[in-house]
This record gives sequence, C-alpha cells and structure tokens, in this order.
Amino acid sequence: MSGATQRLTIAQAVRDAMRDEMRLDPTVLVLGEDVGVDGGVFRATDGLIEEFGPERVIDTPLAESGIIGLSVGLAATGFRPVAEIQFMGFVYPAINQLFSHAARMRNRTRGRMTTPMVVRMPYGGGIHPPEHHSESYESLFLNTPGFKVVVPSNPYDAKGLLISAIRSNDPVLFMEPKRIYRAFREEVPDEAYTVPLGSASIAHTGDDVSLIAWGAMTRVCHDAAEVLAVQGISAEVVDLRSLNPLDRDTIIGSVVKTGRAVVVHEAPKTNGFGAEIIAQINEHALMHLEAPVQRVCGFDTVFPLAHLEKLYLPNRDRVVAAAKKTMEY
Amino acid sequence: MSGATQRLTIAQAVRDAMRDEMRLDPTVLVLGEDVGVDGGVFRATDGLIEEFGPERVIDTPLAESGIIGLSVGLAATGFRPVAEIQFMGFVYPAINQLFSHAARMRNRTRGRMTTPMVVRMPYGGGIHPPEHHSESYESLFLNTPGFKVVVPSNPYDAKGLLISAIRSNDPVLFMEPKRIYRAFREEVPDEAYTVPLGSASIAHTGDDVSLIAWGAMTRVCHDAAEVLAVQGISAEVVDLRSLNPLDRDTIIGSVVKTGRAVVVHEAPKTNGFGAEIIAQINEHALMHLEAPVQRVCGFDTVFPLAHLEKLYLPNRDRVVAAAKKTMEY
Amino acid sequence: MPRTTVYEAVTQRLEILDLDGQVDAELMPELDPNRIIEFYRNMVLMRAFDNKALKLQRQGRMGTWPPIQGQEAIQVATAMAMEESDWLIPAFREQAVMVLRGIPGHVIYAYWAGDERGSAFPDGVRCFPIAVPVGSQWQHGAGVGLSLKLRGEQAAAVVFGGDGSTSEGDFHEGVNAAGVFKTNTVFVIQNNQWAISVPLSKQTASETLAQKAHAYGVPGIQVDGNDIFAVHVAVTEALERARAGGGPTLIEAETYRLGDHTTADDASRYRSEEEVEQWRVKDPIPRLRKYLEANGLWDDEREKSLEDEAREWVDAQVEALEAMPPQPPEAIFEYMYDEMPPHLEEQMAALKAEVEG
Amino acid sequence: MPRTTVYEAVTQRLEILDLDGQVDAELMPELDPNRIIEFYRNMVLMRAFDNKALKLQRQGRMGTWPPIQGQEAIQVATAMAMEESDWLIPAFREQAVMVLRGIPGHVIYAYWAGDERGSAFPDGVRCFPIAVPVGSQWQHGAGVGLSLKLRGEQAAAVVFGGDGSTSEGDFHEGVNAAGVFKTNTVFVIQNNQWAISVPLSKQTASETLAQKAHAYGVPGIQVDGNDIFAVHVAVTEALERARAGGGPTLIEAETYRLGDHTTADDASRYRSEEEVEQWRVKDPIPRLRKYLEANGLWDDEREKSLEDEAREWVDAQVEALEAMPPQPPEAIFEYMYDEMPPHLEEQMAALKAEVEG
Ligand SMILES: Cc1ncc(C[n+]2csc(CCOP(=O)(O)OP(=O)(O)O)c2C)c(N)n1
Ligand SMILES: Cc1ncc(C[n+]2csc(CCOP(=O)(O)OP(=O)(O)O)c2C)c(N)n1
Ligand SMILES: [Mg+2]
Ligand SMILES: [Mg+2]
Repeated sequence: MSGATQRLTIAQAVRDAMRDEMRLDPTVLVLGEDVGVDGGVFRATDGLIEEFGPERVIDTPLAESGIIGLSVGLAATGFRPVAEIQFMGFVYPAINQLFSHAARMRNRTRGRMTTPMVVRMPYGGGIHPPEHHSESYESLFLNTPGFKVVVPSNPYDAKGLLISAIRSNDPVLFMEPKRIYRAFREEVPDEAYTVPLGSASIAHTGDDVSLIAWGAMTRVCHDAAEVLAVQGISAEVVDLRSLNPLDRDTIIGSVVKTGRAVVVHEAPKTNGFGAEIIAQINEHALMHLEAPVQRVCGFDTVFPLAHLEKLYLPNRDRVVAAAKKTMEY
Repeated sequence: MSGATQRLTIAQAVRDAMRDEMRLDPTVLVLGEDVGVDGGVFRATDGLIEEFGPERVIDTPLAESGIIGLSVGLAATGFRPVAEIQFMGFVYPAINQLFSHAARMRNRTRGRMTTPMVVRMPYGGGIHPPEHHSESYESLFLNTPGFKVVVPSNPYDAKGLLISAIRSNDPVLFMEPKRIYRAFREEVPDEAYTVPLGSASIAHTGDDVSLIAWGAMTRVCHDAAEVLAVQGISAEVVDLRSLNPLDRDTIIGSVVKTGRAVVVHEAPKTNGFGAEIIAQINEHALMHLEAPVQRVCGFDTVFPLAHLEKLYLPNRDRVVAAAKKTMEY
Repeated sequence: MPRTTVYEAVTQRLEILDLDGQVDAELMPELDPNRIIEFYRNMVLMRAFDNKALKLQRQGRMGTWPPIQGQEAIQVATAMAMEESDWLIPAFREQAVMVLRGIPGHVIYAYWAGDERGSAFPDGVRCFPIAVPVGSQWQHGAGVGLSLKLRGEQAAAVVFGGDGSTSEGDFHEGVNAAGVFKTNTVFVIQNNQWAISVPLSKQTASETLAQKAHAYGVPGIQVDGNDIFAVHVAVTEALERARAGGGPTLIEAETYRLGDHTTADDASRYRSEEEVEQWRVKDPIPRLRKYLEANGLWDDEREKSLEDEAREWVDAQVEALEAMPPQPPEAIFEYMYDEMPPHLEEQMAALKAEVEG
Repeated sequence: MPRTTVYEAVTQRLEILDLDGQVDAELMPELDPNRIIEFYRNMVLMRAFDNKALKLQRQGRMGTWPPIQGQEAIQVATAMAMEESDWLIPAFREQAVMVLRGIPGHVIYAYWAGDERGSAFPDGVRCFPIAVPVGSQWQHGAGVGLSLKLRGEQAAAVVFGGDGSTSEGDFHEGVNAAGVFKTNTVFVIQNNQWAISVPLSKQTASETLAQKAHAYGVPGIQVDGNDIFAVHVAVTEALERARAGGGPTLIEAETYRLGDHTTADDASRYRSEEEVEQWRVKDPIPRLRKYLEANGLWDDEREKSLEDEAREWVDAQVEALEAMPPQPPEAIFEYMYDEMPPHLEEQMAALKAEVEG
C-alpha cells in the first residue's frame, strides 16, 4: 500500500472507485445514458471509456427500464454492472426491474442466482435545475427489501462505500448528493479501499442533541452544530451512510446519550425515512427521550423549480430551530 | 332517496359504486386489463360493459404504464377515468406515469389542468396466489404528494369511499383488500352515497390500547380486540380508511385516551406506513405514551409463495401479543 | 403523391407440416426419425404433465396452474434445439421447455403449488426463474444475450413471452437494445391469441407480431407454432445466428391456448366453443402423429406404451412433490441477502419462537 | 428457403425543398405566398427567441435552456397547421410550437428561468405542460387522442418527442394504444440525430424511425425536417386523418440540433465540428429564404425589418419576464390538491412565518 492520496471531490472519488474496481475485476462494467463518450453529465465516468473501451463502458439507449433490465441479465450471469440513472428523478421507469427482479433474484432462486449490481443515482436539490432533477427518493426503496441503500456525504466515504457496493453480492442503490459533487475536496487514497456498508459515522460528537442525517444534509447538520455550539448546545451529528442495512446501534447509542434528536432529510416529510428513524427510537429508546424527535424535511409538495428551491430545502437555521425546540420542550 | 339496501360483498359494492357514478356522470370511464368482456378477474367490473358499452368500459392492451398514461390524457381533457391495475403487484410499470404526471399535473399547470382519476388496485395477501399477487405497496405512494390514498375495510365504506374518490378532483389510489372481497356481506344502500375521504372511523371503542389499521387488517384487529376483551383488556380499533389525507385527530385522540398503541399492516415493517403513524404519535402525543408503540407488520422480506404466507401475514394472535406487551411495559 | 421509399418491410411465415400430417418436401429439414419420434414423445409427456396438474388443482393439491395445451410444439422444438450452454429465460407458461432443459417435473409442480423450493433449480441448468410480471423478462433476454456476447460464448439466450406481453414497454426496450448491441438473443413470442380475455386484435393493430421486428432492425419471422417442424427450423436458424454473434431474431409462433388462462380463469366467459374447436383441429400432437404414422414411424402399440410411460413419469413427479417435507420458517428469510442483516435475524428469531412455542 | 410473405409495406420519405431553395413542382403544395412568408417570419422570430435565451443564460438571468436551432421548420410548420381545437402535447424542446400556439414568450422564458408561473399558460390554449421525463408524453398523446375521439371532436392531439425518446417503453405503449383505439393522434418525432451524447446509431438498429410504425399497424412517414414544405404536407395530411377519425400517424422529421443539448452541455465533447458543418448547410431558415428570394417574395430590406421586429419582440419578452414580481412561498403549496389538507396548511404557515419573521 503506497499510502499516496489526492485531494478529490465526491464526483472524482466516485469515478476513481469505478476505475479501481474495473482494473481489479474484469467483470465490472459501467452502463447508462451518456456514461461513455461524454463521461457522464456530471463527469462521474470521465475517462473510463478511454481506459476500458466501449465493451466495458456502455452507452445505452435512452431507456431506464432497459438499463436495469440489461443489468439484471448481466449480473445474473457473471458480470458486476454499475448502472447509472442520470438523475434520481428518472428512476421511476426502472422501478419494475429494480423491485420485481433485482431485489428478488436471490430469494426467488433460493440463492442460486444473484444480482450483484450497483445503481448510481445523483440525487437531491441545490443545483437549480429543471423539474425532476432535484428529487430524493430514498424512501421509495426502503420499504422494499432486497436492496442495500447507501448515501455518502464526503469524498473519502464516497470512494470507500462505492467500492464496497461494487463488491457486494447484493444489489446496491448508491445515491450521490449532486449538490456537493464538487463543493469541496478531501484527501482520498489512490488505492482501492472499502468503507463498510451498514455502519453510520459520528461526524461530530456532542452530548445534548443528536442530529441524524445522510448525504448533503449531513453538512447542513454540521453547520447547525457549529451554530448551536456558539449558543452552548452540544450537538452530535450522526451520518447514517447506509440506510439499509441501518446502523441502529449507533443511532440508539447517540439518542440514549443525548435524550433528544432531530432527523433531517430532503424528501417530503410524510413517510420519509425520518419516520422510520423515529419508529426505531420509539422501539429502542422511548424512555430516554426528553422531547419529541423533531423532523426537518422537505415539504409534502412537489420539489419546486429553481426560484423557490431555497425555501424548500432544509437549511441550517431550521435545524438549529428544531434542535432548540427539543432543548426547550 | 328510496332507502333500499342490498346485502353486498366488497367486490359487489365496488362494482355498484362504478355503476352508479357512470349512470350519474357521462364522463366516468372504466379501463384496464380484462375489465370489459371478462368483467375483471375479480368480477369487480361485472356487467358494466353490457350496460355502458365498450366506449366507456375499455379493455386495454397489456401495459400498465399505458393504462395510466391514457388515463392522464383522458383525465386532463375532461374525463374521469377509473383505471384498474389487475393486482397491486403490477403497478410498478405505471409508477412513472403516476408519480411524474398524475400526481403533478395540477401543481405543474398551476391549477389549470387536473387529473381527476381513480386507480383501483386489489392488494394484500391471503388468497394463496402466485408471486407478485399479494403485495401491499401503500407506503410507496405515501412519500409522494399529490395523491389521495384510500383503503376500505367493509362493503359500506367501499362503495361510499369509491364514489367520493370518483368525484374527487385529485387523483386517488384506491386499494381493495382482495382477501375480504367476498368474505362477508353488509347492507349497502342502492343509491349513490359518499363516505368522506380523510376521515378515519373508530371500528370498535376501547380504553386501554389503540389498534390502528386499514383494509383487511382492520378485521384482524377486530378479532384481536375480542380476544383482548375476554382477557380484560379494552382495545379500540381505529380504521384509517384514508392514508392520505390522514385523519390525525382521530389517531391522536385515541392514543391520548388509551396511552398505548399497536399499528398493524401487511407491508414490510421498515419504512412502512406504520412508521409514519409512530412519528405522528411522537410529534403529537409523546408524553401520553405509557409504552413504546408496537408494530405488527409483514417481515422485511419478499412476500412468500402460498405455503408460507400464513406465517408472513399479521394475525390475531400477534396483535394480541403486541397489545399485551404495551400493557405490561 | 410520389415519395421515395426509404425502407421496405417484408415479413415471412413458415409452415411445413399440414393438418393431415403431410410435409412440404422442399421446406422439410433433414431430421433423424428418432428425433422426430422424440419430438412426439416429449409433446405427449408434456401434455400428460399438464393434465395431471389440472387434476391436482381440482383436488386442491395444486395452486393456480397455467395450462400449455396446444402450445407443446413450440416448447418441445425450442427446448430440443437448445444446447446446455444456452440460457433459457421463461415467462410463466414455459413449463415444458423448463422440464426439457433439466428441471425436474416435481420442482415445477412445487412452484405452482406455492412452495419456494419450486424455484430451486438444479445446479448447472441455465435457466432463469419464472417471471410473473408480464413482459419484464424480455429485457433479461437482451441482457443475458449481451452477457454471452461480451464473454465471447458461443451460446444464445432464448427468452419467451406471450402475445399480450408484446404490449409492455419492456418488450420494446428489450428487443431494441438487443438490436443495438447485436446480442446473442432469440426472442420467442408464443402468440396463443389471447391475453386472459383480451384477443390479439385488441392488443395491437399490427397485422402480425413478427413484423414488430422492423422497428428494431432485427430479423423477424412468423411460424405456425403448431407445426413442430416449422418451429424447429426457425428456432435452429435463430439459435445458430445468435451463437455465431450474428445478432438477435424475433420469432412469432402462432398457436392457441386450448385451455383456460389459468385454473383461476373461465375462458367461456369471453370466447366461443366454436373458436376453440377451430383450433383444436390444429392441435400439434395429432398432427405430428399423422406424420409419424404415414411414415411408418408410429403405431397403436407404441402409442400405448408411450401413454404408460407418461402416466408413470407424471405419477413419479406427483409422488416426489408430495414427499417434500414442509418448509421451515427460515425459508422466508434466508435468501434475502448474502449475509442476513440484524433486523432480519430478529424477525426470523421471533417467528421461530412463535412457531415453536 | 422460400416462405410465404405475410406482411409487406414500405416506408416513404418526403422532400420538397432542396438546399438551393428549389422545390419539386409535383410535390409542392398550394400555399398562399403570405403563408410562406409567415413560415419564414416565424422561423426567424423563433431563432431570435432562442438566441436571446442563450445570451440570458450566459449572463446568469436564465436557467438551463434547450436550444432549438436547426429545428425551427418542424415546429413552425406544425404549429401553423394546427387549429385552436387541436391539443399540443410537447416534450421539452418545443418552445417554438408553444409560442405559436399562443403561450406568451415570457412565460416560456419564466419556465426555464425556474419560475412556477412559467407553466401557467393562458386559459383556452390547448397545451399540455412541458414533459421533462423523456418519452412519458407519448402516452398522453394517445390518451388525448382517445379523449377527442370518444367525444367526437373533430380535433387532433399532436405529441412531440425526440429520437432518443423513441427508445423508452412509453413510446411503444403509446403508439400501440393509439393504433388499437384509432385515436386522433399525430406523433411527431424530432429526430435531431442526438440524445445528449448518444447518436441515433446507438439508440436503435432500425434504419429509420418512421418504420417503427410497422410495429403498430399505423401509417408512418419520414420527412426532411429542415424542409418546411415537406413538414407542412406530412403534418397537414396526418392532422386531417386524425380529425376525421382515420386514426393516428407517426411522422419522423429528420433534422439536426445545431446547438448544445442544453446550456449545461458541451456538444464538442462527443461530436465533430465537421458533422455540425454538414448540417449547417441544411439549416431550414436560409433554405426557405433562398426560395422566397428566388420567387420575388423577399429582399434585404424585408429581412432588415424582420430582424428589427424580432429584436423588439424578444426584448419585450425579456422585459415582461423581468417585470414578474417574486413568487410568494404559497406557490409551493397551493396547487397540490383541490382543497389544501391540514398538514400542508401547517407546513405553509410555518414557512410563511419563517419568511416573514
Ligand atoms: C405486469 C403484469 N400485468 C398483469 C399481469 C396479470 N396477467 C398475468 S398473465 C396475463 C396475460 C398474459 O397474456 P400473454 O402475454 O398473451 O401470455 P399468455 O397468458 O397468453 O401465455 C395477465 C394480464 C401480470 N402478471 N403482470
Ligand atoms: C426518463 C428520462 N431519462 C433521462 C432524462 C435526461 N435527458 C434529458 S433530455 C435527454 C436526451 C433526449 O434525447 P431526445 O429524445 O433525442 O431529445 P432531444 O434532446 O434531442 O431533443 C436525456 C437523456 C430525462 N429527462 N428523462
Ligand atoms: Mg397469450
Ligand atoms: Mg434527439
């Protein structure tokens, strides 16, 4: 292990993960719309077709059900496809292939066939695009067993989690927070390494209130924790990283310690994954709660067009206010 | 109002609702796979094509995205289509048309165009069919605003709720508990009447614990309440009827009264709608809770084939055990 | 108004064996008589297998069953043209192909009886599980064909679907992708004229299903699906093209579902007995028997002994089915993930405690 | 091996106006010279509208914009062939058709600038909202065509989509249903050769997109989409058939996207300047201008005054755009349901309190 590192953005870290795994494992393929010659609309597959050729970096027809359907066929017969859905807002046509097949192949064949595939999806708001380009649909995937669902919040995790996802023998939905694709850089090892699926990280330790989030919202919680610190409130930020499997112990451990929690997500509030976090706390830490868990979420509306998206998205001040509400209860 | 009634099953009540509305409103259409000549695989559209002809009772090609896509086009230009998805397990191909279009048309056109359509879907387990015929996907639709989601549990409500759904100017997903389609009969008025959307009913009053459910699970809760009564525990059964809009007041009112709750649904536990009920209780009645809310749900697995479905489905004894757990906490 | 022609579409149909058992000598392929007898034998076995399932269902010993009666020629000819290295991607009405590929009959019975082990095919049999969501499997046909091509295997993916399934978007995306990537795929449409109660005329306005191939730049052909020689020729040609890297083929095999859609259906609600009768005379089994008899390859005695063989084989499948021990509760959980996550461990433990306690 | 032919059909292409502005006299429709001038005027206005948007975008006054340069002939001819009673179902690159249907230019600008009111079209304009999910709108074309047919309206639904969008399952399901129900629909494919970076050759192996009509028993035709006369003839014929209840038509209009996919794209990453140049000479605007000049219908003075008109009109759209007051927070909530449910009332009240306080 050379130990060499480079300062990379999340988008670059994602690209490096695919490149490293493609070098190590000839069964790893990349496919999707514009992933080849164009290098992906976010450049997350930049340079891959030059290195691996069009048989391993495949520009597909414009058909999401097809991308996932092809991936199921490839994965069940020996490949490890990494499929890109250009924006999470366009995953709907692929739902049938994902839910009826990718998530069920192992169970349906009693373990005889598997679908080791990754579906990469840029998600979330903050880049002022047209309709359908800002959505966070994680909750759609969390009442349907058979997947793993992973969301990095920084370049180091992005590379390590994606490599774990590619090596996983289960289908993995990999959500990439496009708002922070290029927002900052971190030291990322040149070599392949893994960050385990199913383990949350404590992004910031604290004693008074737990701020629980994933992806881009982790950074919003970080900012909130700094503001709260100034006001004498010590907030702990829990970055879930995996939504399924969920690291319940870390969540419960934090809430047992603080007695207060705020869950933050971009998706609409009702039946978002925040509800499940609350249900977990209800089941495993109810009597430790000093106040109702607060949710800071998207509204129960369509994600608005660019002009109003700032009003829609959870922000630092809302998280601060929610945390204080739990303190003042 | 003649006041005449007939003893009908849920399937017959559903059929009558469509028939009555088609008589009253020439813009109401029925479409789907096998809804015409065959009268629907559950006979829920029996006799409609004979009365209204093939221009109002339309057998479509085998294409769910098409059924909903056609419905969007029809609804946006003056019709009130009642579309059937043969089994809820086959709604996935229609998700894009439902979520990207039906649910967004009003918002996207700033109220200029609407999609007053109903999507009828037999759902749930208990009839020992092949794979994909037993699913309960309500939670899929509850993090996506723009729909109403309705689930009757008895013939009277089935007719009244479906008529309200057809008259609603919003798209309504209407889930029909196929397990009890023909399980029992009730007096149902011959004439058209409505049961309001967005209001739960107290199916059974009690003081000690609230059993919260919808559709076929309401009856399981009923049975559990009887067993609990024998054991000296007074259970209240809340039949939600509408999952969106949700009748929060009735839920919270019941839980404030009893201090204990069990949520019961057929869908997998994780991120099922039970989680949202718990989150609502957390927000509005936390300090009234004597014990953690219990969930009795499907497992976080694929719905098994016929042999094992009895093990999978929530049953009376599990609900009784969960209720007692809240009592003994 | 004159315009220039930029594309000329021609779709052909292949028929070899007529209703009286006579073949078109020019079109008839060279086939070892024993192979033709094997065609017949397999069709008869498969019909017996089907009849038994219907009987079991009426007795409450079987779940919903999708009969294949009338469609045996397509399935037997295709299965027998396939090599071990080819992949089968069935829809849900391909039990004959599946059995002939090497899946024990009692396993197929178990599936439709509602037993998870009905999907536990023997190792080494290249067969996808049954696909219940209509049309979704077409995409896998493209994907597996691409997989074989990328790996340079001289093998084909054979994917089946019904006439109704061609209306699903997945049919379009699957065949289109196969055309673009020139995958090693053979698409076989079992056009049995009905999709539950919906006749082909309400499914599509296209005159044939084979002509849909023109939309994808892929060769397409229609065959008389009740003519086992025609199916044999078309499938063999398509398989050879696919294995050689020559790209996909779309085959429409015209046939008829003589039975109900499934045991949950009553076909008399939507179609006439006359229509069924018109197709019954085209039944692929008596047709081939006439050919065999006319060519001195078959007689009543052989028929009798085949009937006995069929009964014995089918009975053995039923016995094996009914000898299966009950499934433990673990069967619900154990194949969800490579490693069982803690929340499933908990749920499984709770269920076991409930069942045992 | 001889086989019988069960389907035979051709796909034709229509071209009338050549690159030098000469028309095929036999094919040329009868058109009032003023209408031809109007064709030209509208194309020039629409190009100016597009250029301005690109400029606004570079200045940070506009969001992502999908340029239509090179595709004006299709859009202008179609819009001008439509009646008020016809419905337009756009994809996302049909701003010219939309403006010519009666949607104010500043409203279109507002949409792409990220303002919800950009979808608040004037009452009475029969136009669906922009459909961003590629291909999904084809289904609405079938549905609206069915709606018009069921109501006996002598009107058509005109639905647009790109070459890439024909790969989506919804294209297949939409055109197939239109064929089955003989809906009053005109399907217009703007084949601009690219779907972002994916060329048509990677999108489908079919030689033309028009031939996909054979899959649905629907008439199909290819036209030179940079030839406004050819588009006019094909669309008019299809509209008349649709309005008369004669069923749907699939039109492939071959054109080229001269600009980037959107302002977020850099087309030089995936295609050569030479290719673009080859198409630039086919630009529909100079082509029609040559025709007008050759026929004494146009001169430099007229051109100059049209340029002035275009600039003024476009500037007025920008002014109207920038005069729009900011949207209140209610705009996020008010159109979700017919009646606002209590939980949205609460969320809206909380946001208003936050914004105001
Ligand atoms: C996506 C989907 N929609 C509906 C169904 C219900 N269904 C099962 S089989 C069938 C008809 C299939 O017709 P076809 O493709 O012609 O096959 P066949 O049954 O004739 O073999 C239908 C509607 C399903 N299984 N999947
Ligand atoms: C379902 C879906 N997938 C992906 C996208 C992203 N996307 C937007 S436009 C486009 C290409 C469209 O190509 P084409 O249909 O040829 O239309 P054109 O842009 O050339 O007008 C893609 C992939 C989308 N909007 N919707
Ligand atoms: Mg069929
Ligand atoms: Mg294009």
